[in-house]
Amino acid sequence: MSIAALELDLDVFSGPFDLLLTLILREEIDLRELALADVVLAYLDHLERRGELDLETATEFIVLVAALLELKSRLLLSGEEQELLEIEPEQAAEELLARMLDARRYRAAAGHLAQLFAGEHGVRFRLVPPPPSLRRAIVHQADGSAGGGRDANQLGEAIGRLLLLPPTISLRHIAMHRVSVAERLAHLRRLLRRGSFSFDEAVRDADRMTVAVTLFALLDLYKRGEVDWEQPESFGEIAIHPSAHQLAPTALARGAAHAEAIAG
Amino acid sequence: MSELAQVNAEAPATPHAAQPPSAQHEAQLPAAEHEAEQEVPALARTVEALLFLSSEPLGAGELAEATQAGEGAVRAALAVLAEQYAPGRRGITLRELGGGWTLASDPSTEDAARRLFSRPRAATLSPAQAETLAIVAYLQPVSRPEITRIRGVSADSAAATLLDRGLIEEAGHSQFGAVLYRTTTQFLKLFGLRDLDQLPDIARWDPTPEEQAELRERLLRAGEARGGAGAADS
Amino acid sequence: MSELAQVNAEAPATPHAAQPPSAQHEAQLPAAEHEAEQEVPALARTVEALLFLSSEPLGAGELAEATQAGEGAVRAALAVLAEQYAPGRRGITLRELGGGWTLASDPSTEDAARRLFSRPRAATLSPAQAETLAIVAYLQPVSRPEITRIRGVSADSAAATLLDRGLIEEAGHSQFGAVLYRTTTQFLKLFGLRDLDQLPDIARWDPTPEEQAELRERLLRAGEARGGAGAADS
Repeated sequence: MSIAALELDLDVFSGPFDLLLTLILREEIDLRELALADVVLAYLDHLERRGELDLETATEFIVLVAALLELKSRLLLSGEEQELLEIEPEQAAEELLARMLDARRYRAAAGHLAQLFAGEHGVRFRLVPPPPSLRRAIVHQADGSAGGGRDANQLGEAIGRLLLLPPTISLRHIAMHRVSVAERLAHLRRLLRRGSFSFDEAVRDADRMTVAVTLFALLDLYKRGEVDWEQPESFGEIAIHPSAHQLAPTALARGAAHAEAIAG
Repeated sequence: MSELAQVNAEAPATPHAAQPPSAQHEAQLPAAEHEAEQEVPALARTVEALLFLSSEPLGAGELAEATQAGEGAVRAALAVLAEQYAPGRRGITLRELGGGWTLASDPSTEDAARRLFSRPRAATLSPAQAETLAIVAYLQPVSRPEITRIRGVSADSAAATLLDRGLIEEAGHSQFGAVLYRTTTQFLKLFGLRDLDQLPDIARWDPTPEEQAELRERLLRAGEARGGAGAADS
Repeated sequence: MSELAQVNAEAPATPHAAQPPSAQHEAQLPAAEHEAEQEVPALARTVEALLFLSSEPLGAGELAEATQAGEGAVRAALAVLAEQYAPGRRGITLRELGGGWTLASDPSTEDAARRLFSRPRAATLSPAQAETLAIVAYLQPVSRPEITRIRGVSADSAAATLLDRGLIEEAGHSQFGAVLYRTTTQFLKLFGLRDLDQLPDIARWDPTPEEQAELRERLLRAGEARGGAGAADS
């Protein structure tokens, strides 16, 4: 499956991933409103369901999400970087309050409109074009002064607009490192042969793209049952061990001691 | 008037059946001699509304079904309306046409109607209307689903307005049953074109002139690439 | 006149069926006491015909131009018609809507109309559609991202439906290229509005100062809680 067809069901959008990108580019979806984490979670769910990792789509996905993340951070920080970073809880609350009040107003106005609409129930209008005799008259008189020449160039312009292909997402602002998943897989396996290690060790001095691809390689190894990994706390160290049941199917206990035992 | 007389004859129970209806004659009488008709009976009111809304003549059977009244009662209601809408009394007349009844404007008002409809209404086209008209002009005949695919959003309302203004018209059906549109003579006149060959060459506005494919194909491809907001909506 | 009464009895139970058929009552009055309305003045007849023919509301100016009469005379003719088409008198009513006058069916005839045309007058309005419509009505021209920002959730599908139903239309592009929307005459027609000024001031729905204070308090507490959690994370 191409990553383009990944079905998303998010707060601000539901539909395929490629449509989401298009809408963001056309500014019909505000990137600032989009929780990118939800997009990533949707992709992980999708991986879970499929039960296998297609490395090509995975790479494509990482690149696109990274691009979106960077775009979004630029949007959020543009112009007022300092202020945004130092926003006080009071300010944030005021801003939120203004938004909530706006939403409430229009929800109430919507109620009013719904009432008006219901009040007009049963009122129908005649939607019948004028009889042909009168329409012929229109044509007849149209070439006179009454017609008013319209500019046919208007039509050419419209076609020009419609021929316009949307820009493809520009990734030029991202340094494109060619990091292959195969290479990172080999790297991880090399480390595994020596026993447990931390993710930080595995990606020491690497750039962000390499870190991301290494994480994918790690996911792949996990799927294949070659590694176990754990992260005791959020943003903490990720400890990676050779898969326990590869060595000893009954050895379920994991942890540093166990890992050391194996390493020893 | 002979049809109307027949209506009455077929509905003997109405008070009008006894008097020969001759609105023409009555119009010459002082108002005091008319039956008081300001309050139209409920069934006649309903029949009046149905005739007003329908673009096609309605038969007594159809009217009876819709109003859930007897056909005799419907004919009586029609007789009441025939009297009220007798020629020369109002701007609208009730006519029997093609086995049914229909409301039509009185011929005496035709000059004013012609002036009304020949007025260039809303001098400018909305962007949606201009796009829809351009697609029809360059690709005709073209179906509504195709227009929607190219524009990425529904063109129904724009197409209806263009139809209303006599700039496009229906041109049969596609093999899949969708209505096809083409431009009208009115369109050519309004845009000062002798014929369709005089439509401006789009090369001037073509953003990717190097593309070789046929215009229709390119428009459809671009429309779909733009993402068919329609896809998200459906 | 008893036959007429019977006609009424056969009609479906519209709200008007309850009233005694007044034709009977009126017949007892000397006809001279009625306003003499059978003879509609020529100008009113013509205006009536134009209103009948046009699917869009017509303004006094347009009517004056088409009838080649003065605007004052047209307004007088409209007053005559307004009397004749006063609600409840006929199956058709004269309404001032969407910046002009238009004829519409009387709501009491809706059941029969639905049976005849076998479709409801208009689909219902979902809450999302109503909210989107309210935002467009008050803020027009307004872009889809703005609508989304205010609603907090996507308005794409609601906006597409409203476009489809002709309640909103495109109104050019914002400086960032997003399509702008505005409401249509169709919106005014379907919501019984003469013009947009008839919408109540949006400030009418502002929460009371107490409610605002309470909201602010709640937000502040939530903000502090989040701020604390963030500090712990970093």
